[in-house]
Parts: sequence; structure tokens; C-alpha cells
Amino acid sequence: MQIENKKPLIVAFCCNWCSYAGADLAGNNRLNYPAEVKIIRVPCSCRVNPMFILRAFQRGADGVILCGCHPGDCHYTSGNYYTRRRMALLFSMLDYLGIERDRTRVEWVSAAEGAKFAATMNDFVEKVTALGENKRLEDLRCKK
Amino acid sequence: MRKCSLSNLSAVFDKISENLALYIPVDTNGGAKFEKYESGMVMSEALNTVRSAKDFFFPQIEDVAAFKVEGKNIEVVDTRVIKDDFVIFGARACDVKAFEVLDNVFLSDPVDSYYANRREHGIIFALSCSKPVETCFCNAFGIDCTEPKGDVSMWKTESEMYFKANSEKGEKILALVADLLTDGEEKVVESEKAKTKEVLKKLPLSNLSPDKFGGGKTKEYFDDPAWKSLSESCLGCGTCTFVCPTCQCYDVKDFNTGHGVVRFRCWDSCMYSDFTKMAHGNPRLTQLERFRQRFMHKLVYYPENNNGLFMCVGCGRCLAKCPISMNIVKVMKTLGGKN
Amino acid sequence: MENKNLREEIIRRSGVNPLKCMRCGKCSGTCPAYDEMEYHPHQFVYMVETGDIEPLMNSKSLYKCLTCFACVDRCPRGVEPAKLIESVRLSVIRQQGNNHLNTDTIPDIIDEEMPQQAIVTALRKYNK
Amino acid sequence: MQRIGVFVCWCGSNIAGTVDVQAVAEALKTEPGVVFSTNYQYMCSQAGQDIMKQAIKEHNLTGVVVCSCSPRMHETTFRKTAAAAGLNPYMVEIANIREQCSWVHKDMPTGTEKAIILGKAAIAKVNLNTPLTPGESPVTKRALVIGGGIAGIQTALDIADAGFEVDIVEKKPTIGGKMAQIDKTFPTLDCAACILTPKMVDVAQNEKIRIFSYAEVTDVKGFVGNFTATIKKKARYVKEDVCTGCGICTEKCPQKKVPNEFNLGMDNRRAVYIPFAQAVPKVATIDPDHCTMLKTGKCGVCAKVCTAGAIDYTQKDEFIEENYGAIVVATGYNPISMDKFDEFAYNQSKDVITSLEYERLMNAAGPTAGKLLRPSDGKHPHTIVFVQCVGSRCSACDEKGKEYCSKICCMYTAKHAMLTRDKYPDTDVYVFYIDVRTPGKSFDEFYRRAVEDYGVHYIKGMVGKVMPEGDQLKVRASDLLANKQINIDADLVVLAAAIEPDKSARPLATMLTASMDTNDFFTEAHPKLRPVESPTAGVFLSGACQGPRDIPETVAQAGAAASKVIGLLAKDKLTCNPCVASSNEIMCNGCSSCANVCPYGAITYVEKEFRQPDRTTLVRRVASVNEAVCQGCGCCTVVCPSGAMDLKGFANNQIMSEVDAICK
Amino acid sequence: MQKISRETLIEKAKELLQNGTVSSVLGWKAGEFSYDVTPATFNSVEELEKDFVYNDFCGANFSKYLVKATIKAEGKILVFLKPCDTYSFNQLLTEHRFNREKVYVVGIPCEGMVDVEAIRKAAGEGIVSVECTNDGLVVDTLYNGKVKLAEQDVLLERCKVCKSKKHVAYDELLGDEGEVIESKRFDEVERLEKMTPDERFAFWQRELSRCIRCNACRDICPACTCEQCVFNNPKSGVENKAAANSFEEKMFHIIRAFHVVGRCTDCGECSRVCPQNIPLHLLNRKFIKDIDNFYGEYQAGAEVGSRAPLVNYTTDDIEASDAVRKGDGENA
Repeated sequence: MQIENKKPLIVAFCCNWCSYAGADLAGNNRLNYPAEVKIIRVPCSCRVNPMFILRAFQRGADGVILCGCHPGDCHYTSGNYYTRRRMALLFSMLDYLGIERDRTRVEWVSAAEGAKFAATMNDFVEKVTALGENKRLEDLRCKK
Repeated sequence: MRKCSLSNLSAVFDKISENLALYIPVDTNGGAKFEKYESGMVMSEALNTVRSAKDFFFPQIEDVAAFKVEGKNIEVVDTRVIKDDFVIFGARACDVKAFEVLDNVFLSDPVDSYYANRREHGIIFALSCSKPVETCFCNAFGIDCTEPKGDVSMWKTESEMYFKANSEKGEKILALVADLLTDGEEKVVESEKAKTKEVLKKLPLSNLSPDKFGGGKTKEYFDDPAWKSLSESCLGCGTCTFVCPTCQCYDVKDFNTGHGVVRFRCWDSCMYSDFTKMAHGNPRLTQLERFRQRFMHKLVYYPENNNGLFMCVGCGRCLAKCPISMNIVKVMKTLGGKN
Repeated sequence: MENKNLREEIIRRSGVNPLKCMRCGKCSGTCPAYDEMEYHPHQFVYMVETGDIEPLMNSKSLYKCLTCFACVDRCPRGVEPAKLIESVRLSVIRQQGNNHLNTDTIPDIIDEEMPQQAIVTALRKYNK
Repeated sequence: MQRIGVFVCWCGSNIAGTVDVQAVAEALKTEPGVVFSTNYQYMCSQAGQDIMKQAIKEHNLTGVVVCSCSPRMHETTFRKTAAAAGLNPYMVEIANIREQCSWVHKDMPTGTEKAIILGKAAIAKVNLNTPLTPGESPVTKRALVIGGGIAGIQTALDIADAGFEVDIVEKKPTIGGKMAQIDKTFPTLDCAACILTPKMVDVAQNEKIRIFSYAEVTDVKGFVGNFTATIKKKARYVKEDVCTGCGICTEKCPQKKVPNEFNLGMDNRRAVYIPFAQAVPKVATIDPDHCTMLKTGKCGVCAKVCTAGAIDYTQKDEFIEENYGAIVVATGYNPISMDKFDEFAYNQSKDVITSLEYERLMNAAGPTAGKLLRPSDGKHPHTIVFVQCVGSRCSACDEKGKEYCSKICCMYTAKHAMLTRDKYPDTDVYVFYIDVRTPGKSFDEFYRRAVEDYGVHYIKGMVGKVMPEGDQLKVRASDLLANKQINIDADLVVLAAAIEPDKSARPLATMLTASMDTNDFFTEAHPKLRPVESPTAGVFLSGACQGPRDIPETVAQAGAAASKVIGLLAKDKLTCNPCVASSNEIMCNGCSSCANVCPYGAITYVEKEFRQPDRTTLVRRVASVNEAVCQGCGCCTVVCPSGAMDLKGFANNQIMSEVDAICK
Repeated sequence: MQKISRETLIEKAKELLQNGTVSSVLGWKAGEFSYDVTPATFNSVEELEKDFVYNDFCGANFSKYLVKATIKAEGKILVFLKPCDTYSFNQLLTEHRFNREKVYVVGIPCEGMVDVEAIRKAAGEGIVSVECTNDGLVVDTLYNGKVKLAEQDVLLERCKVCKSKKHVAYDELLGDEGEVIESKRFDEVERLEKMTPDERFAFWQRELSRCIRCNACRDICPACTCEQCVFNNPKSGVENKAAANSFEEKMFHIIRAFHVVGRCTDCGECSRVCPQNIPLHLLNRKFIKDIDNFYGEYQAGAEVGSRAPLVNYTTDDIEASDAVRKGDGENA
């Protein structure tokens, strides 16, 4: 039996043109996903600096997910291709440092994929919950 | 004079650590390092630790206060963590001398209460050097590495460790382990010292002397053209200052935790471009000025204000660790060699 | 191409224009006798189009066609492969010496017992 | 410190049903910077907006947070409201507590808690917002069209029709492009010249259009609305304004053995020439590579026979600088070289030709005056083999062919086959194909007519080898449907060569900082929604420079590009998006990483002077963002190692403060 | 022992100084001991003859010095570059960090440089002198007398797994040109990849916990030439002077490694200078290995103007989730 049932904290960076709109669509269709997911709007997934991701973990996030337009559909033509390279390398490095790989994810969600957005968030929250609290990238000063 | 066999040393450690925190040098991938003793740990044979023993009294990071913010209320929290005595076992004569340098800064008025608090709680077991190396030049600053100060002085022979208490604090700890110690003979220690002194004479830097430096020499050296060539390859990293047992500059910073603020101080380095940066900018804009500051401070400014005491103890750490092998010895020889 | 005359004859008799075929294969896809055949319906059409008729006439596949007309019904281009097969069968019969029947002579050879369907089939076969 | 007002919207029961709006407004009151917090049923209603306007004035607000529906819904509304009350519109942030909170969470405590956090994040961001003002830049009301083929012609005509000036730059002596070389057009089979040449004349006569023929664009500077192009007018050694186009010089020139590029080298022209009878401008051009006078100084026949006195052997290249508001790229295509396709014996036999050569053979103004005769011996061919997909859909070796489908070959091959059978019913025509692709209006019907009505033999399979033997070509190919190898003795083999972008496109793209794909086709700003715009603002795409296309598509796209240009030139000033990247020059290393990833070419490098600590001056290379061109994706900010590049409106510290607020 | 002698280099420098090709020389200056060599500028033949050295301890990579030196110098600077240094040289040129016209590069062969720490470990503390001979090092020590060491055993880590003896940039070459070497430099990375995540976490926690944030790794790094580092910039949000806890230790090293992705030439200077012996090259090499693995082999600095992997892409790049698996050696 699990004694501690602390809910995880998830930061989701969504690009303005596809994924943020996809999240809106999930709302329009009343598709539930856990309230632990908090969305930050960015113009493009390529705006997300690795520093933001580390910052989220430092401040107490248990999982960070990036959502952007599908490859080839970027509003800015190529932003998500750069995102894909950066995150492939960054996540591989985090894994190399022993950080649980299920705490980070990149997902392509279009403006029409409200259902995919909700399903992705449900799945991600479930995986992060299973991992428990983020201990490997925590900053104790930020804990209450 | 008390002694114990080296094979019995771990029993001494166990006994001390039962009563209070004990730190001994142990070997790591990165060289010797003081670590909190846990049963089974083996004391390092290395001459010195990579980081100096100043960490105990002046750690790299120390929280000085915290502010808890709730709504529009702010509460100040005391962050002092050291409340009990602890033992530093195996500091060398140079590092112990460095405490004197730090004391002059932190314990003179206004007293740094954080430093004073740690200093009060610290009990120093200082170990005589038996195998000094080529980078050693404590001799130049009048330090006898076979006569370490501290609360307890120690000498090591092939098979035994000799203890001599110099203070009440030291006596107390030795009393704690009294059953593990037996009486030791002065002459064994003396012969050990003599052996070491022979080695000291052979050291390449044995003739180094700081005589040409000291208070009142500012004008003599400040505009010396040699600073240019000495500093030109300096990277501006903080290695020398951070391994130095006498460097004591720090910066005070606030960290916003999201629900409050932690105010902490951390070591700073005069080699950094943002050292002592103020509203108007930096007082020392070039690496030459910053480089000069470090050595003038150690060899001229500090002795001027501290009765001729130099701010270097000749531990040789910067000689071993500087990425480009520039160091105080080269500075002393270059500047001093001219006059 | 070889057998130009035979090709022309088959095409004329069947009324099928194999050039209309787009090679989609729907006829073969729908054929219930497919597994029994050496040459499949779409190949029939193509072989007739290219005049490669000899192997067809010698193949048993010719008689595996059930004339169910599924291919005719489903062909997107109205090529009517079954009619083409029928026409090739006729060419075989002709070569065997059994030639045309005149419509007029048919009543004479009709047997009382003969099923109606056989009569219709015969009419269809022998008057072209 | 900002003075922030928080406005929590109920959205009727849409938000208030799952979020305790009262509690949210109350909780956000104590956040740093917040001086006013309220809630209202419908913030977007007139009454709601009035509450906001009044609060801004009463409380001297410097920032506004609206907790409401998605910013995609009403951000603009609330920004306008704030602006109406005298607040900078970019000081407004929206916390999305409807689509991303009340609508996706079921119970009140959860919804309320999350709404408060989203509100805190928005407040944290507004605390770091700075007022932004969109920049403005003037628009030069003139367009440049690069390329004078049917794409360029149509674009220019449409732009001129709307009353704007247009310059066409064409590198050849005449406009007309590939279409001028084509005989008939599918699927209607009308004569290409009959429909093209009137358009060429229209161009020549249009007062708004200038033609720079025999000219090239050598440099482009500037940005949308404000381009400056340098045009090199190559010396044609004939005074363009004096020449009457009578053509006497082209008949008298003693240098007769110059391969005629208009007929793809299948006949000869003189050293002074007019490419074809309907050329526009109808002006002679002297080919300096072959003119004896220019090479040796001895001849001068043309000057002697020219009654107008238009010949000028001393002419030099001329450079013209001109300002433009928009640039249309219409550089077109070329068939690829057949040199690497040894299997088809193109270089071994004159009777293996490309489809474009076949066009000229069929054309009444062509080298054979429209009679189908073999190039080798001038005999009438009886068996003709057409091979499709020569070099198209070829990914095995990128040196040899192109990976893409050239799109037009199926149709023109059907056209050739049909026309041949129509004119010469005694010929056998075989077409070897991999697939026949005819997705266009009346296209498939056209192809079926070739098969059904004209009896063209379409064979699925590729030609493997063509072997010249005597005066015949042995063609060995596969017939995949019959599952056999076949051999045909052909008199003529026609290769449907793949098409590729004109070689001038790559350097031009660099000049324009317009992006290209790996095949050197220009990339569109969005493949579906912005198909005629390049990602570089102010640069538009017309015709085959963007990808293989036929004439109807090209004309349609040319018109679309023109309408985009007209839309741009109709504005007196361009308002820029204020959320753009900006570089801190003091921190910039000049490493070019940002410029490398910028999809719009908005980043250039300038040499800047910096004062050094030792009071000397240092010149450093630093990035400079053109705010008129930047679209604000922020890609540059992440590749910048020093963090010198930041994005206004979505700054590093703003996003990090949102992260902090969410995580605390 | 180096195949090329100090005298040869001095001869070359003399020639170039005297014929006016260059006005100063960037070289190594002898120190107090056999091993403490310092980079220095030599302006005259006399200075060269007095202090210039070239021996097994001349590990310092001069490329980065050129960023500042070319600004200060009036005339051309002669710089001696070992094969691995030339990669950094090219990378800096790719990033427009100095004016190529102001540098005269003499490529010199390198037989591998020696690590003093390794000598200390092998021969014992108290090094009186080190003599480099053709068949190894003779180390005179205070306590163990003369000790003979095989050069191979005491090479710097980066030299043990040397990736190239070929110069990719020079105006003139002294000695023979070498080849790019099939190196085993990724073995250690692979070993880590094969560990469990818990083991890897423990490994890096242990290694990085020693960091004293002296910034030597950053300040020596030829890729870290930022006008202002984010870690020094209070406005960057990540600035700090000391790592307050294990998060900040990781943060610094992850971000630093990420900032040099595709720009790091694997020159190994970071690990060479780390006073705490943290194997920092294992972070950079992980990125290099992943890049090779995901996007095809890429050697930063191999040619001037090449596009680094992070400022490039293809439409069918590997997805991040697959990359994590593939980066771990699993089949993706």
C-alpha cells in the first residue's frame, strides 16, 4: 500500500499554433486529463530552452513535456525540426546521467488532435506518477 | 606525548566519531578529500587534500539567513547549522597556519559570527609532514611543517601515530580515547622530524624567500611591467583561489525558492571578471589588474595590515592545479628577482 | 504483333475494346475461378490486346471461366473480359472445324429434351 | 513593480461551474504586483470590458491579467480594451482557465486550485512584461519579377493590372521561357505560341511593365517592402531602343554555324540573332562568343547592313539599382542532363532525343518546319518508343536523377504519342511507363484517348537498354503485365527527362535568404496554407521554381502570387509583429548560429564598435535582427550560447517566471 | 618524447620573425619544474632562446588564445598547433571568432602529451625532474629515486585515445602529416551506457559532487568563448558562483555541455585542467557519440564553415523518445 500519495506536477510547453490549440480543443470537447498538467504557451516548440526544462525540475516539477506541430507542419516551417534534434540529444544526456527517461517527453499534437492531447497527458501523468517524486533533479531549497 | 599503533588508529576514529563528528582525509578519484568518518574508512596517505581545510570554517556555500514569505508577510529564519563540536583530523601545518590568516580577517572587529561559530566548534588535529614534495614552500613563510600547531599535534612514524595536546579542547578529545593510547617517547618524534628536515633542504623551492615583499611595497610593484607577461595567459578561472587555504573573498547572494528567499554567501574569486562588481561596474577591468590584485593582496596588502604576516602558507596547491601553471612562486621570482 | 487477324476477329466477335483496359486487375480480383486458372482475366485482356493469343487458346484456363459475368459487372472501364474469353473459346471451336450455325437451321436440330438454357447459349455461341 | 489588475471571468457557468471564481480573485489579490482583483460574469461583454477600462484608470494599472477563455479566443479583444483605456496592449496576459481548466476538470476544488496557479503564472509573466510597440516600415510600390516565362509574364500582367509597376528580369534575350519552345499544350492541344505570344505582346505594351531582357539580378538587399536589387543588363551590342527588329543583320551575318539554343542545337543560327519570330523585345542580340567582330575586330557586316544604326560593338554590361516592395521568383525549370543515362544511348545516337527536342521537331517553326524527321538521316520514323520517368523517381544515386516525380511528363508524353499517331497513322508508338499519373482536369480522359482512340501502345515497364544498330535502335524493355522481356526495333526513342530547377535559383535563393529544399526548389511558407509565399517575407513564388508543374497550374499560381503581391503593395506601411527576437550586442559572439537556424533570414551581421576596458575601440561582428522580417518563433534564442538573443513578449525570464509560478 | 625538437621550432620562429612574416609567437614557456609549462607570447629571438620549450608537457591548446591575441596584436601571430588544436582552430573560424589573416599557423606533430598526475601516481610524489627520452620517461623522485616509466602509461586521457594526428588547418607543416585515427574514445561512454540508470546516477552524482565551480573547464574550453557566459550573467536566470547543491552541479555541467554540442572538438582540455579530476570529457563525448549515431558522423572543426548538427536538420530525424533508447545502445 502506498502511504504517500503526492500528486505529480507536470509542466507542458505547448506551441501556440498546434498544440496549444489542440489543448483548447480537448477543452472544447470536454476531454478530461489530470489537473496536475499546467500548460505554458510558447510561440513554437523551438522556443523551449533546455534551461527551462531544468528550471522546471529544479522548482519541483516531476515531469516536463513539450508539444509542437507535427514535423513538416510547423507554423514557422522548421522550428520543430530543431526542437526534435535538441530534445533528442538533451533527453539522451539526461538518461545518461541516470535521470528517469519517463520524466521527459516530446509529443507532436496538431490543432485537430484534442483527443490525442488528452490521451497523451493521461498517459504521461500515469507514467510520471509511477516514478514517484522527482529526486534526481530536485533542489531541496525549493521544497516547502 | 601519547601514541597508538597505526593498526589501532581506526579504533581511535571509531571512538571519537561515537561522540562527535570526525573528519579525516580519504582518497577519492579526485585526490584526497576530508570526509565525515564512518566506520571502515581508511585515512589517506596523501601529503595534502586537494581542497584545503578552510572549508570547515569558511565553506564554499553557507546560508546566512532565510526569509519565509507568505502573502505579504515575511519571516526571518536562522539558518546556522553547526551547533556541535567536530574534529578535523590530519590537517597539515600549512593549512593550520592558514587558519591564523583567516582568523585575522573574520575574527577581527566586526566579528564574522558564522566563521566564529564554526571556529569555536572545530577541534584541529594537525599532522606533521613526513614526505614534503617539490611544490612545498611553507618554509619560505616561516612554517615548520614538522611542528604543526592546532589543538593536537601529531607525528606519524612507520608504525605509530604520536599525539600531543596543545589546548584544553585537544586534551578533552585525547582523554576520550585515553584507553587506546599509550605513552610515547619524545626522541622517536625528534628523529622523525630530523629526517623530514633533511628532505626539506633538498626541495627545489627551499631557497624561496618573501623578503622582498611585505607591507609598504605597493608603489614598488604596482606598476611593474612584468605583470603583463605574467598575467597574459591567465584564464581567469578560480582554481587557484578555490584550492587556496588563505583566500577568503566571498559574495553574498539571494536565492528565490518560490516561497521565500535564502540568503547565502559563496566563495568568490578575484580572478573573475565580475568580482566586486558594483552599480558603476568593475573596479578592475582587465585580467592584468585582477591577477595583480591577487598577488599584491597576498604579498603586500595583507602583510601591511597584519603585522607582516603573508597571505600565503606555501602549501603548493596552486602550483599543482593551475591549468596554465602560473603561480605565486613564478610571480615572486619574476618580481623579486629584479630588485 | 503476331496473329493480327485472329486478334481482330476475337475483338470484332466479342464487341470488346481491350484498349479501354487500365490494368487495374479488378476482374481478376473478383473472379471466383481465379485459383483454377493459368491465365487470369486481366491477362486474357492484355494478351488479346497484344495479339498473344496462341497460348490462350491452348490453355485450360479458357474453360475455367464460369461465365458468371462478375468481371463484366464490375469492370470500371466496361471492358467485359468474360465476353472476350467467350470469343476466344469460339475461336478454338472454329479452328476445330465447328463453324457457324445459321439461326434458321437451329430449330431443326433442337431436341425436345434440350434445356432452354442450352438453346440460348448455343444461339449466343454459334451465331457470331 | 507593476500595478496589476486581475479580472476573473465566469463565462456564465462555463468557468464558474467548476471554478470558484470568487476564491480565485481573492487568492490572486496577494500576489506580488497585484493591486486590484475582481470577477465578472462575462469579461468579454461590453460591460465586462468597461469594468476593465475603469479599473485601469482608477487604479493606474500598468498590467492586466484576465483569467478567462483561451487567448486564441479573446486575447485580441482584451488587448484592444486595454489599449482603449490607454494601456499598452502587450501588458495584457490571459490565464486560460476555461479550455485548459474548467472544461477538462470535473470537481470544484481541483479546478479552483489549478485556476489560481494559472493566474499566478500569468501574473508572474506580466510582472516582467514591457510595453511593446509594433514597428512600421514603408512599402515601395513596385514589384520585381525574376524570370520571364509564362509564370513571370502572368504574375507581371496581374500586378500591372492592379496599377502597380512591375519589372521583369529575364536572362535570355527574349521573354517567353519554355512555353515558347513548346508546340501544343495538353489537354486541349491548342498551339502554345497562339496563346502565349499575345500575352508577351501585352507585357511589351503595358505601360506599368518594364522588361529587362538579357539581364540578371546580381544582388538583393533589404527586406519586405524595402528591397534594393541590382540588375545587370548584359551587353547585347545592339541598341535596344534603336533596333527595329527587321532581322536583316541576322540574315547577313557571315557566322552561320552557331548552334541554335532555341531549337536545342538541332539547327544553327547566326552570331547575331533574334531567338524566334515573335520574340519580345524583338531586338537582335550579338553572341560575343561567336561574333568575329567582337573576337578579332574584323567583320562589321551587321553594322553595315543595319539601316537603323543600332549595332554598337562597344556596349558594356550595365548595372541598374532599383527599389522594390516585393519580389516574385519565377525562375522555372530545365530538363536534366541525359549524360549519365548511358543505357538510353542519348550521347551515342542522334535518334535518341529528349521530349523538349521532340517538341521542336513537331513545331512548325522548328528545325524541320514541323515535319517529323529523324535527326540523324532526315527520314520519317515508323516505330517510335517513348520512355517515361527518365531520371524522375530515381533515388538510387542522387548524382544521376531526381527523387521526385516530375509531374508533367505523363501528360506531354501522351500528347506527343497522340499527335504523332494523329499526323502519322503509319507509325507504331510505344510508351513505356512505371505509372501513368494524370490528376488534372480532363487529363485522364486525354491519356485514355491516346490509348483507346489513337492506339498508342502503353506498356507497363521500363526500357532497360537502347542499342544503336545500323540505322535502328534496338530497344530492350520489360512488359510487366505479360511478365516478359520484349525487344523493339525503333527508329526514334524519346526520353521524358526529369525536370530540375534552373541553375540560377540557388545563388538567387542565397541573395534573397529564401529557403530551398534539397532539390533546390524554393520552399513555400506553408505547404498547405501559404503555398505561393516564401518563408522570407516579401518574396513570392511563381511557377516551376517551387516544384514541377504544368502550364495551367503555373498560371494559377502566378495569379495567386500576384494577388499576394498586390495585397502587400496596396499597403502604405507595414505593421510588424512586435514579439520579435532582439540581440544584446554586448553579449553577442557573432558566431552565426542564430542566422543559421532563422527560417526567414531575418538575422544579419554588422560590424559594431565597442569600447574596451582599456579605452580602445574594438570592432566586433554582431547579430542584428530585422524586425520587419522576424516572425517571432524564437528558434534563434535557444541556439545562442551566450543568451544574447531573446524574444520580446516571450523572453527567457518571462517563461522562467511562469515555470517558477507553476512549480512553487 | 616528441619527435620534433624545441630547436626546430625556435629555428622556424626565428625565420618567420626575422623575415617579417610574424611579429610575435605564441608558445610554451619553461617553468620552475620540468613539467609546469605556461603559454606565453614571445616577441623576440632572445626571449625565445631564453624560455621557449617544447616537450611532453606542452598540452595547452592555443586556439582559444587567438580570440583575444588577434585583437591585441599589431602584426601576425605565429602559433604552433598540434593536430587536435587545429580542430579547435577551425571551429573558432567557423564561428567568426578571430581574423584568420592575423595568424600564421605552423602545424607540428604530436606524439601525445603526458599527464603529471599520472606520473605522480606511478612514480610517487616528490618529482625532482622528468627526462623525456626515446624509450620512456625517467623520473627522478625524492622518495623512490629514479623511476622509468613507459610514455604510453602516463599519457593524458585524450592522448591515450587520440582521434587524429592529422592537421586540418595550417599555413606550414613541420614534420610528417599523420592520419585520422580509429580511436577507442567512446568505450568509456559505452561502458556507462550499459550500466543501469541507478548506477549511472550514482556515478555522476559522485563525480560531479567534487566540482568546486572554479570554471577552469569553461575558461580553458575553446568552444566557450562567449562574450558573457550565462553562468556569469545575473539576468540569465541560471547565474551562480558556486553550486549550492547537487542540482546546481548538474545544471552547470549539462548546460555547459549542451552549449558546446556540435561545437566541441573533443580536445579534452576540460578534463585536463579540472583540479578535481572530474571526467568532463565523458559528457561531451556522449553528445558526440549520439550525434554520430543519430545524424551521421560529424567532427566539429574538421572543416571551416560546416554546419553544426544543432543548427541543421533533416525531415526524417530520429524522434526524441527513440533517441533515448538508441542512445542507450538499444535497438531503435
